[in-house]
Amino acid sequence: MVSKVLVANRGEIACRILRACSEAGIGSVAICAPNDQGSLFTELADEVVLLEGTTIGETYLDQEQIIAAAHSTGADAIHPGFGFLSERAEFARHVSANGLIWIGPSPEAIDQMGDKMTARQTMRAAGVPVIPGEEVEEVDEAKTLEALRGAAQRVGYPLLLKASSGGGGKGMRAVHDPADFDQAASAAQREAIAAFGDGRIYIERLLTGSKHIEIQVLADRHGRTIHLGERECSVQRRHQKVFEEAPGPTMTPELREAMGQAAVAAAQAVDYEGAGTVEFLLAASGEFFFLEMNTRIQVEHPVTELVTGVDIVREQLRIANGEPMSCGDLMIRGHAIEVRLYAEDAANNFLPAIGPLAVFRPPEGPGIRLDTGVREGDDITPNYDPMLAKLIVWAPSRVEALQKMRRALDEFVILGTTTNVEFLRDLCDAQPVIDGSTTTTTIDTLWPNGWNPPQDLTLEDASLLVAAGAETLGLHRQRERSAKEGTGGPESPFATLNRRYP
Amino acid sequence: MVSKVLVANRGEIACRILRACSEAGIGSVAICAPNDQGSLFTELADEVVLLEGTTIGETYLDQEQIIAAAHSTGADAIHPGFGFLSERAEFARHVSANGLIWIGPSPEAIDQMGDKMTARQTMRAAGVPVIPGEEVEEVDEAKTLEALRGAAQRVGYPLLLKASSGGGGKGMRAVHDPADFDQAASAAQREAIAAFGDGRIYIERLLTGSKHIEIQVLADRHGRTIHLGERECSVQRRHQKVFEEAPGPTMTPELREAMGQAAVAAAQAVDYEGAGTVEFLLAASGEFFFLEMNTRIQVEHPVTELVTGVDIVREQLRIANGEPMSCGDLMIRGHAIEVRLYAEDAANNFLPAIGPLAVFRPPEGPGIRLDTGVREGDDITPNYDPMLAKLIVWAPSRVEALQKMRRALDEFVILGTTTNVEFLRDLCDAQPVIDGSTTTTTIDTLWPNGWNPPQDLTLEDASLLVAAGAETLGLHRQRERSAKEGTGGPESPFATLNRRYP
Amino acid sequence: MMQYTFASSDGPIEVTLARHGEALQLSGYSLAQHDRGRLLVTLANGTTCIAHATKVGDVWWVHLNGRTYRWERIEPGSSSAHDEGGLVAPMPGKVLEVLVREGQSVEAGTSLMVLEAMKMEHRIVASTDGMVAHIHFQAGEQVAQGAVLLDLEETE
Amino acid sequence: MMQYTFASSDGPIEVTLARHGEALQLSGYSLAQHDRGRLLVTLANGTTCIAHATKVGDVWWVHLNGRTYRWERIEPGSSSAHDEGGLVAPMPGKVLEVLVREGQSVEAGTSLMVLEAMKMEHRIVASTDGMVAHIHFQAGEQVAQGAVLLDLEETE
Repeated sequence: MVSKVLVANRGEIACRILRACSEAGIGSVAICAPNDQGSLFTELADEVVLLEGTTIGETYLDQEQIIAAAHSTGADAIHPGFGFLSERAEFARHVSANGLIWIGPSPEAIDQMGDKMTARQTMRAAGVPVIPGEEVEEVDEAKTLEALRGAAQRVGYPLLLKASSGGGGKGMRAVHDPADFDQAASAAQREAIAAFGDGRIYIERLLTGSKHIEIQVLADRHGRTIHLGERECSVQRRHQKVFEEAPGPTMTPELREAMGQAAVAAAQAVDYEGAGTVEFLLAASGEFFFLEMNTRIQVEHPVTELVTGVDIVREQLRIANGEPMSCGDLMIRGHAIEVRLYAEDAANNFLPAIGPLAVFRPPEGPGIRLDTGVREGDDITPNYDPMLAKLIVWAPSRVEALQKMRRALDEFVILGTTTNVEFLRDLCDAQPVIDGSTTTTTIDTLWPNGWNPPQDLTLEDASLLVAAGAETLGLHRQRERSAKEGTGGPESPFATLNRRYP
Repeated sequence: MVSKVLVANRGEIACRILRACSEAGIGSVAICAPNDQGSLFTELADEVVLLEGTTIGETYLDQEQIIAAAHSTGADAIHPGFGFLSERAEFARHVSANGLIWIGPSPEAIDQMGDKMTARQTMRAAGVPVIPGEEVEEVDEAKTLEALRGAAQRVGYPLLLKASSGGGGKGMRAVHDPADFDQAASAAQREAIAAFGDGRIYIERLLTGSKHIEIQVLADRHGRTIHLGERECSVQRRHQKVFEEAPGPTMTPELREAMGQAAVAAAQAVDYEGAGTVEFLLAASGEFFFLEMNTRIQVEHPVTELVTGVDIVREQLRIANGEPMSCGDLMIRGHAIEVRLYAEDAANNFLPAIGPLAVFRPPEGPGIRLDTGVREGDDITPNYDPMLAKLIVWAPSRVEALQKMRRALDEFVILGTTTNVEFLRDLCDAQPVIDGSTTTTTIDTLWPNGWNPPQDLTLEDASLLVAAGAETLGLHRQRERSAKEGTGGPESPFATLNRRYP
Repeated sequence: MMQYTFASSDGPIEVTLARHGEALQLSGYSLAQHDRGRLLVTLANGTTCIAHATKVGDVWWVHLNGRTYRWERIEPGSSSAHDEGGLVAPMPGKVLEVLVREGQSVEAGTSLMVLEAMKMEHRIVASTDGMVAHIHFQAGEQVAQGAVLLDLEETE
Repeated sequence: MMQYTFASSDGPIEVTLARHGEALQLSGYSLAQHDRGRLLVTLANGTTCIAHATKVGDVWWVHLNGRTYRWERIEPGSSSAHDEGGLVAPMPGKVLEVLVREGQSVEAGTSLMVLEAMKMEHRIVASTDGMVAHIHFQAGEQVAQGAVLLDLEETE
């Protein structure tokens, strides 16, 4: 019986889960690294446990500390969110062994899907088509590069190097020219070891011009495994999604049914439980290939929630509690688009950015949903992933959803930290986005030399006037003083108290 | 062809319409009384016209000024919102006579429905059941009271006095005892004259224990008149709705069909065009009676939008432009609840309140929509209606919607002006609200001696500690200074500039 | 030790805060500064919540666990801000009707005056049993917010 | 008349504001204070928009019509804040690999160094044709944000 959930995550997804617990009348516990004190998500939990340590490994990845926190607060379930420990089968085992409920699939399912090479083999066996490619099982480090070279030759160019434990674009490299292979393979291995502690790499043929289509699945313990339709997430930079939508703009009911059935078969092949996503590449030919299965809640789950009317996180809580899922037959209505707000410099190869969120004013109005982990006054540090928030819109039609997204992005004011908000806004005007013909290479094709903000000399001149005028009017002196006061300025006899929470 | 819309309204509904124009790529003009300068809605318009005058009659009700504003800005259509001039047939005529498009039904339809006595007669003729009662056509002022007394005797007690030009509970009085009749009739007449310039009163039998159910209709110029299902708005105080939901918690598909058909018939009887609402009383017996038709967008339209997926304001724009409406067949999904946030003292007979919105922090998270006309820092004055905003939630089920509303209201922080937010929160825990058995007398039955906030001595003591602690810490000195600076404090050489907009 | 007096319907309340290290304390509750003008309250049972507080005039507005409290601070040495027995206009408006006469005895709950404000009629009601000592406004007169409309002498 | 200098990629820009009644003006544009730290801009064609502005360090961040601009103010008398030709670390991180040696001539776009930050690898790329004059960090070293990683002498 789930009565108190510890959320082993941070940022926007922790906020999402903690609010769902609160609405379900379930107690909640947040865990918080010292450098995350005062973050938004800590305020949404009934209780907060301050972890010890400075690195991610010492805090959000420290299984012992997290399980101890669950015990000390009386939590009886753990929700891992995404990233961090969400796809570590050993952690799921550890949680269960400690008498706690793991909100997610079985450790066996995580293992079978989490290791991307095993997953490819499992899917082949279940009759789900996989991308042509080759797994490299070589364990001797010295011989790995050689084995990879051989596999590359058999798969052919262009190809994609992928970390077997990978995700989020980390440890992934596209190689178009055999001459670049060695450098790319080494970089991918290094990144994979740094990010996942596992340098195993496999090779897939690079299917250029394909769409990234994924199917959301849900499975409960009462024998029901369903799919909630697709999301199209083709628009990616650095192999990371930035623009996601549901339904897919070129999807047909027949193809949805076929891909949905393949996804359900994939989930059933590993006795899946809870929420998961089966990712496919949809080639221009209409063929689709299994890419991988994410055995957790996904960043882009809101677009599915908005078009299907299913609260996926709430269903996760129900399923973990042994209840049947509450949603009925699939009913897709309208169109939803999500963009990911990153602290990054889109004009400089999407380099992550840091700084204060001196001004952070999200857009408002009907049909707009903001899943944010930050708010005005926060500092963006290099300690964590640069994704700050997700802006999601729903409208009756795709055209109207794009219109709403344009307005929302125009009204989103973020000052003090460079973000990709203008890049996202320009995306909404790009022809492949307008006509729904996006593929995984759309961004590279649209901006082969990198994106730059469009020049508008009238606005640029006006912005200079604003800067000079704001200096004249002393706006900076006003803001500095009020910022100081907001955090317990010099007048307070308890100036250090704002560091005392939780 | 609608290319630029003047919104002849203010507050949250002006915000709603102006955003819809912006998304539709249509230009927009706001009009603004001098005491409304700097209001949120003025910032959402492409252009703002400052009206002259101080009273509502001299500004938002001044037809000449408004039409001149449309001409001077090149607006080609006028959206009246609700209240103000929205149900004045003469204004609709005036707009059309000036070559402008009126976003609403024909003046004839407004006339036929706007005069409640005529509407009852029209509906009777169209075969739509009306509440037993009597219209009083007496024009001689001296004889009116006598005529009303006679009608009251024939209708029987308890009865309801209603202004023929009424709306929003103004000019309405329930009379249970013949001894109170004269005083109630005089008050209703006075209020009706003050509010509508028309003191004509009619009498209806008071159907206690009934539900207020209304049907949203849409009609375009291509011969299509449809309904979007019902809203239940039984929970009322001072004859004004405070809590609205869709679908009705006790509605059946058969009854929805019957009431929907009656509403469509009512609309067709007056050749209706655009968005409108047909209000019914649903008696405990299952019989329903026509109450009145609102020939405009309604305050509570968002709950219908959330469960049907139709953007009603956007459809209004389409219909006015001569396009067919874009929505398909009725498809109701999940449950939506709206509460109206009033600046009023619920513990003191819902007396309107004024003051500064020193702190105004709305709740956040998925499934929450806030339609607000105000934001932190605004002053609530007695110049306008005390409705500040509408908080609307959607969830897959009614139980979940109520859970979400509870969390949302708990997190809504408003300091500096008394609001009904705690009253609304308590409503969510009231048994008739939980089990969906609300009627128009629910509030009176729940709190016969008026509502008072529940006492919690622990929290009350803690709040005293907070007040004393905040005084010690000097929080008020911090806020005062930053408030001063936010509006161009003494350091600014242009201290008066903040009055220069628009 | 810091001492404050707040007004309440049951008369003035004295609050004495103790400073304990960096926290402020009051009978088992503890308070610390959070951020953005908010305070962290620890209840006697150990649970914590975040309070919002702001001062408007003399009144502290406090939001805590979904409830809003208002505490008017009475500065040391000042007399109580309210005229006892005075019935004040809750907002600017116009007197529509006076329902009592001077010298009349009324019971708690009796309607004394009808005021029009924000386009609606409001009844001014006797808060206690008493005698109408003085009527300050007649029908048709405009009243400002806070204006004393009638004086009501409480019956012993 | 008020005069300010801002840095731009094309060199310093001088901005001279005129005060006209209550408004500030610059070549046909006009500016007035709005509220909440915002400004009302009137463009040369008469349309208006609301700008948000805030200063972080020496940099004014300005949001206008969906676009964000950054203008670094150069105080009178101060030298330019940037070391010309210095390639700086965009954030704290670790040097993974140095791809060039001192004295090497490189073309614009050449990868010079690989940096790991925020769990991802970033390439430091030559902004112009030039010669690597000095390398300040070696593989494995931690670098702070803004640290100059390499000096690149621009080729004439």
